[in-house]
Amino acid sequence: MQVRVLLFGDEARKAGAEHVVVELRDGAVAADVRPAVERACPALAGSIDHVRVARNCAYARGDEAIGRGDELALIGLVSGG
Amino acid sequence: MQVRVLLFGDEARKAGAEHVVVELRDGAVAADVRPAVERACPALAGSIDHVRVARNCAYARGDEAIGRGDELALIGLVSGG
Amino acid sequence: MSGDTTSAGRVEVRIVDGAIGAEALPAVGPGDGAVLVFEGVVRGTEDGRSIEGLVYAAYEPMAQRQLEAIATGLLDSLEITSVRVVHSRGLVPVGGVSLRCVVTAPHRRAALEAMDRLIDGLKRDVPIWKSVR
Amino acid sequence: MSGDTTSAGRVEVRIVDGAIGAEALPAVGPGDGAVLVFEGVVRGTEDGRSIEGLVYAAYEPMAQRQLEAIATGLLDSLEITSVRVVHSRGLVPVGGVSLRCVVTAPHRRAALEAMDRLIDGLKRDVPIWKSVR
Repeated sequence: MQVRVLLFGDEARKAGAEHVVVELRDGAVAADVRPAVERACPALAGSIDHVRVARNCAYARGDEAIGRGDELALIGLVSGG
Repeated sequence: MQVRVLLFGDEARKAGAEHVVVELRDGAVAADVRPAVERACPALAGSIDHVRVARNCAYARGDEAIGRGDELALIGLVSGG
Repeated sequence: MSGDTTSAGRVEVRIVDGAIGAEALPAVGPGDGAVLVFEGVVRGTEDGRSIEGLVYAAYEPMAQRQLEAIATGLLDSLEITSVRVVHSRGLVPVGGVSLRCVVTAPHRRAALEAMDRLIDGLKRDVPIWKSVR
Repeated sequence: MSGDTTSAGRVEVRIVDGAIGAEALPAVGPGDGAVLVFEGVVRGTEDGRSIEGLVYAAYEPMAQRQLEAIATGLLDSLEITSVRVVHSRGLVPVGGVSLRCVVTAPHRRAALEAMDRLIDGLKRDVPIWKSVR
């Protein structure tokens, strides 16, 4: 399935985009998202190990199943306050 | 020498007065103030062991010398805030 | 886990345009003895050089949800009675307030503890990013 | 030890009649990133029974001096930039503010630490007494 992953902050700057579309197998889990982003966007390869995956506006555990309609995002180091 | 000792809170209530005049020997130190107050005001006897002595608006060490013009006070449990 | 039913009216989270203006403190209940307000102010320098201000960008639906979850967690675990968080989006000039947090509680200790954890949580988990202008 | 020469303008202590009204926050300097405000509010009950308010009495010259000494000590030992303390004398009705403390600092941690120590010091060492009305 094709899923859109939102990008912010450093990740958006490096990718030059506010989202990236990635290919995930059916039955994919949250831990599959980062590798899929690295494949889809080589500019991010190697720099997103520390980045967290959010699914539907909450941080996702690695084993959390990804569904077709989910809103996914990569959340790097935040700096609000 | 005769010295006035200001009273507040519980101590003032117990003594029924906002100050008490005590007799101190020349060369007296702050540690002499409480016993002198207990002698001058029996209503306070036995209830001011925990009370601190202030001299000129600062807490006094026990060995601090008391002079004739000093402003003395007993400071019991405070409850501001 | 959401705590939504118990925290209604006790959690308020807003993300607003630009610097945060003055506002009335929350009404205190008869059991509230402590109101603690934290304001984050944009400093004049960032990494040693002068700046005009900071621009904040948020992943807003998630930022809102995360802040509500942090606040609800604090209400569930500490003796506090309400949490308000207001955070800026967009440009906040130097000297402007970019974050205001208000905690009410019966006693100050829980309010201070909650404020510390609230700001910690915000700085660690809430998807808001600043950039220098 | 007094720190008076270094703390001038950075310490402000006032004892005022009745409940403390709203007031402008202190001006922040370009290095200040945190403003922390604590308000102590008179609760509706004391030892379980309803009250009209609290009446505060102070040994004022000493209370003023002690608060200044506590504030100066905090400025000397923590990375904070100003301390303001306002305390009521006389009757403060339920819901009224009897204490307002404001600390400014470059960063929040020092401000929170200072606030905790300031209120601790006040409650332990400052000659102010409340009685129930």
